[in-house]
Amino acid sequence: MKKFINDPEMVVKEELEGVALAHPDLVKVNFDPDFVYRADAPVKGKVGLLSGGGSGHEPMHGGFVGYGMLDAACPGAVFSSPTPDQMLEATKMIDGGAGVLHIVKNYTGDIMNFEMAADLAKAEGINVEAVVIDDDVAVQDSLYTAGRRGVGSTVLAEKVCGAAAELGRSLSEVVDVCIKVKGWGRSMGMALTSCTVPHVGTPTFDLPEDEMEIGVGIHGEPGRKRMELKPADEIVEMLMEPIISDLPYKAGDNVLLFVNGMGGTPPIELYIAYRKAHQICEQHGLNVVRNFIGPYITSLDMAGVSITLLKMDEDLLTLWDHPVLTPGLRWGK
Amino acid sequence: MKKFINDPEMVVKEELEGVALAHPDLVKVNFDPDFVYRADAPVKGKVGLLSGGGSGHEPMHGGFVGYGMLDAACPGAVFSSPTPDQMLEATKMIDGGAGVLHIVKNYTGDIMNFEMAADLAKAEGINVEAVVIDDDVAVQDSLYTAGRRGVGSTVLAEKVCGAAAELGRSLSEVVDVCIKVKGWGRSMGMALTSCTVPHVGTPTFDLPEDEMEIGVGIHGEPGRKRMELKPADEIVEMLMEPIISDLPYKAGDNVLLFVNGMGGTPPIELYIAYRKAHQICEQHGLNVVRNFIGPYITSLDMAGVSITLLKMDEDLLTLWDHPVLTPGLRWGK
Amino acid sequence: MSISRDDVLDWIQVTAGILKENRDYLIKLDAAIGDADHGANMDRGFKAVMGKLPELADKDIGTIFKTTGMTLLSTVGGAGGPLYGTLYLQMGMKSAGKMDLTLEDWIVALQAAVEGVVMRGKAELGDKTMVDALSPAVEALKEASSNGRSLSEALEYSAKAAEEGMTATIPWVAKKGRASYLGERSAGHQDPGATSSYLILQAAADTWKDC
Amino acid sequence: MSISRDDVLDWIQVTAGILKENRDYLIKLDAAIGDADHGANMDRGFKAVMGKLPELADKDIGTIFKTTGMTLLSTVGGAGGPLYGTLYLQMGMKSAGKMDLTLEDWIVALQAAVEGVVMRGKAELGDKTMVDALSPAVEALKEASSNGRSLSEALEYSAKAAEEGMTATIPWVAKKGRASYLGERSAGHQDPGATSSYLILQAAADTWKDC
Ligand SMILES: Nc1ncnc2c1ncn2[C@@H]1O[C@H](COP(=O)(O)OP(=O)(O)O)[C@@H](O)[C@H]1O
Ligand SMILES: Nc1ncnc2c1ncn2[C@@H]1O[C@H](COP(=O)(O)OP(=O)(O)O)[C@@H](O)[C@H]1O
Ligand SMILES: [Mg+2]
Ligand SMILES: [Mg+2]
Ligand SMILES: [Mg+2]
Ligand SMILES: [Mg+2]
Repeated sequence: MKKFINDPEMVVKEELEGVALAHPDLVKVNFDPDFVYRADAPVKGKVGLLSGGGSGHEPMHGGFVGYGMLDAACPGAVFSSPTPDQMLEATKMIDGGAGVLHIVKNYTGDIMNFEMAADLAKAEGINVEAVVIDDDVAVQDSLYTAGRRGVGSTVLAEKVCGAAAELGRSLSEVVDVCIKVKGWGRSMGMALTSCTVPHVGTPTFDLPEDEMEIGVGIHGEPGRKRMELKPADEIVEMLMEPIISDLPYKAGDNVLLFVNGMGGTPPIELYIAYRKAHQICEQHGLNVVRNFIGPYITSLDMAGVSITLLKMDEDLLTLWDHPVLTPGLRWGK
Repeated sequence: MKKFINDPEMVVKEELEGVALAHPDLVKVNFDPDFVYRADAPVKGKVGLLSGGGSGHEPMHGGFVGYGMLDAACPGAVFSSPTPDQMLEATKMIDGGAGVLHIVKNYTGDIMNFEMAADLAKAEGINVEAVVIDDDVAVQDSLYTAGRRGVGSTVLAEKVCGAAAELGRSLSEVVDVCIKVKGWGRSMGMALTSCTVPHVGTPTFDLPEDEMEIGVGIHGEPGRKRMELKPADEIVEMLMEPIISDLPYKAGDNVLLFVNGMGGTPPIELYIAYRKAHQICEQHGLNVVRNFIGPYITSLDMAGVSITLLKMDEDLLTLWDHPVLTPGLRWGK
Repeated sequence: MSISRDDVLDWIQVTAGILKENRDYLIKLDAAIGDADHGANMDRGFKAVMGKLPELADKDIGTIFKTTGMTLLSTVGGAGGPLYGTLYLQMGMKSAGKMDLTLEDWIVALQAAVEGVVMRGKAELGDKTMVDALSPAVEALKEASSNGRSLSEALEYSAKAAEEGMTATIPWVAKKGRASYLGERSAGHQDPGATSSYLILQAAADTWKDC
Repeated sequence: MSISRDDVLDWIQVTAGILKENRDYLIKLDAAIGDADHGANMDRGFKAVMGKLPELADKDIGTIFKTTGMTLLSTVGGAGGPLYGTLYLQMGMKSAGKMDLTLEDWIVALQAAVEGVVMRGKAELGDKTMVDALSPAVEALKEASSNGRSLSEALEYSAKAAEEGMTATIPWVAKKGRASYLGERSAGHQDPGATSSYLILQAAADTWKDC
């Protein structure tokens, strides 16, 4: 395993220490239980936004804590859901009196831990709502499974809900925005290489030099199918086809096109992916009114990309364009 | 070779097409000769800023074209300096009457091509100045070599010179800012893995699973020495030691600490690197007043990091904090 | 013919050792159809529980189990955390104040614990989860008890049933948890959670064989 | 006993073929002490030059060389682009208007070309660059001429000298260009630019052997 780390068991703690040293103006880090929270938390009268999940997906979620986005994020061990005690303490820390929204990715572990945390927080008198993001169209037969995984749309939900909260909207209004993203976002990813989990030390899966994994999750879960490596344009077609055929919208609609790098894929390749994805949107009459290109939900060092489409109405555009000031995303401030 | 590309010969063109599709509000792309330029170029009365170099280092330089940073960037083939005709056309395109600064990285090829372009542009009556950035302390005995390579400080120079130009400073004043960065910036990098140049198809160098390359360049050039893989903290010490012992400043000075990812290294590892680098600054009495963490000068898919320290005075702080709006860097707008 | 407070502490200690030994094995199982963390999570959790043992030296079985559950809940994470947390918390509820457990007590405790896991995870038998090891173990205990078996015999039957339940998961297609995303591709692999459940129950049978 | 306009076009065409054949070899040499692009750059450049040949069919040698130089300048990039661009541009200056070249003409043209390369790159003999192949080639041409050798013999000597110059670079430590960053580690590797220079001059000797 070639990684820029010290002790595999210390990866998350040391990363958090790095975040604390790097961004004291934006965020603070609480240790035991671990969570990252806005330096000015709680913001009185504002709905608090909490997300969390396994580590290894940075900048999601800790990198998105700050003005206009999350109020706190709970990092679990690498690829493992965080625990209820983290979520409870973070929820208490960011409750400004207007309630707290938990943005949860649809994984059994995340859901169970967030549910337990929400129960505990409610018992302490905090108004908690949760929205579960489940946008990964790679998961088929979702009636017979744990449902679709939550992937790319999560970051978009955090951005627009963060803006909505900043604009003073109520908890139920922020929930509505989140549900809109949940309904209008669709994603699919692929891997050229496996990631290597630090405490494991070897790649999670073996992918021969001439093969790729289509429909992979963000934890190195095997995907829909493994196949021969193809040129970028064909891969993008294979990702876009299931997204577009599942879209609850139609030609003429405005969309945000998000091309995400999995951690080991450099920007030059992301723009080659973006090029084709944009062309396919145009062919389907979808207007790309905003885009978002970069490694925003990584899967450690995995090489690969994922694509997310989100329908945008006037309100989502306003919320997307609202200023944001976090370690991992910044504009307008 | 596992890359998200189509034809290896088309990598640069297709990346540029992706940039053109993604950011029409910010930049335009000229093909044959290839360059990326500000959508509103030339900005009348403003000093024009041009940089360029081989492709494969994205977002540098094309991703830094826009308000508050570069006016144009010339991408060469992967890892090959662009050519004088590109630079000449780009220089003409961005000359707003106040002259043009060429920010050049110190490589024989880049220098010769930029020199020829400057001669041609001057012959056409454009006031051109050039500053050569040479901040890589990995290169020793620089009197007996082509001199130090230009690496991390280049991005910092582009940011602050861009702000200076935006604030209406004259060509010679912008040159002064650039020379200050050249004098006050120091960098050093390392690789955990080699990059693979698309048209080559195999890794540029073989690095066994238990070894790393210290002092590597951004083109997969071999470094100062190859050695056994070490824990992150020790690696950071090995990068910081030559930087700090070469620094033209002293305890009590303010610095910007830039931890750069080489393309294949994910954010979680960059923050582990940042943590130690920040601690070492503190041990030396250097105040980290700004930081910059991310894959800003990549070397294709190489896994590794580089560290840059830049002394900051009041003026550089003002220029660093000035708004910037480019595909690869954005704040305040 | 009963399980003492010290036996319970022994069991937890033995479990911690066995999960540590099987850390990489569980990781490998989870890598095949999940995300390669189950072994690391369980090991981390039980390591944390071991750190709590000194303060449990003179406590009742209910407290021991509840502390174990709370600790797992806040250190394991993933799906395993809430599920195993619930398992031990429920055991703790049913053995509150007790200083030893008869076979009947253990049946009541384990049954409630497994029902808690089912409530939390909503998995049914055959979904390819830890429930496929846990539920048969409870049934086997009950049957052994009604057949008049001794505690140690019953524990052996129960571990055996868990093992069979674990092995049975191999050909199945997962319907719950992360493995379910794989669809048909999850068939042919043994469920990691069912495996850790078997290991825990086998540890009980081994540790308590002279009870 | 002279090089015609068509011979010059032949040379350029043969050079393009040889650089294409040696693309991967030059890349390998450049990977060892540089950045693995010299072969790709030269191949791309000469491919572009090939595209210009139709419009050069009836032009004088000066125009052919100048067009070659300009095309290399705008397509090769890196250090090779300005250096080889300069080489051919200078050859073009010295053969402006000519429809054929005698040995003396060729000496004048190549000498000026190599001086141009030295001016641009400021490399000295022994710096481990293309100059180490080019300069000896000019000297060998001059010596052969003053010894009364024929054009084809002189070209052979010149190519031979370039080859020796190229081989001589192997043990040296680079003082110019990207390889110089390596310091002592550049020793033991043949310089890619000296190699492409040798290939170009050997192509001249081969193509013009019956001139
Ligand atoms: N809904 C569920 N009910 C019961 N057990 C489940 C459920 N979902 C998952 N499991 C069990 O959890 C195990 C995986 O645990 P673990 O790897 O710790 O969590 P995660 O899947 O979050 O990484 C599975 O092998 C399975 O036995
Ligand atoms: N200053 C110089 N003068 C003469 N030749 C040089 C000089 N610098 C480099 N070269 C030659 O250029 C070759 C490398 O060319 P190339 O790979 O195309 O450029 P780059 O180094 O920019 O990638 C070297 O092998 C060397 O022969
Ligand atoms: Mg997990
Ligand atoms: Mg080059
Ligand atoms: Mg798991
Ligand atoms: Mg080269």
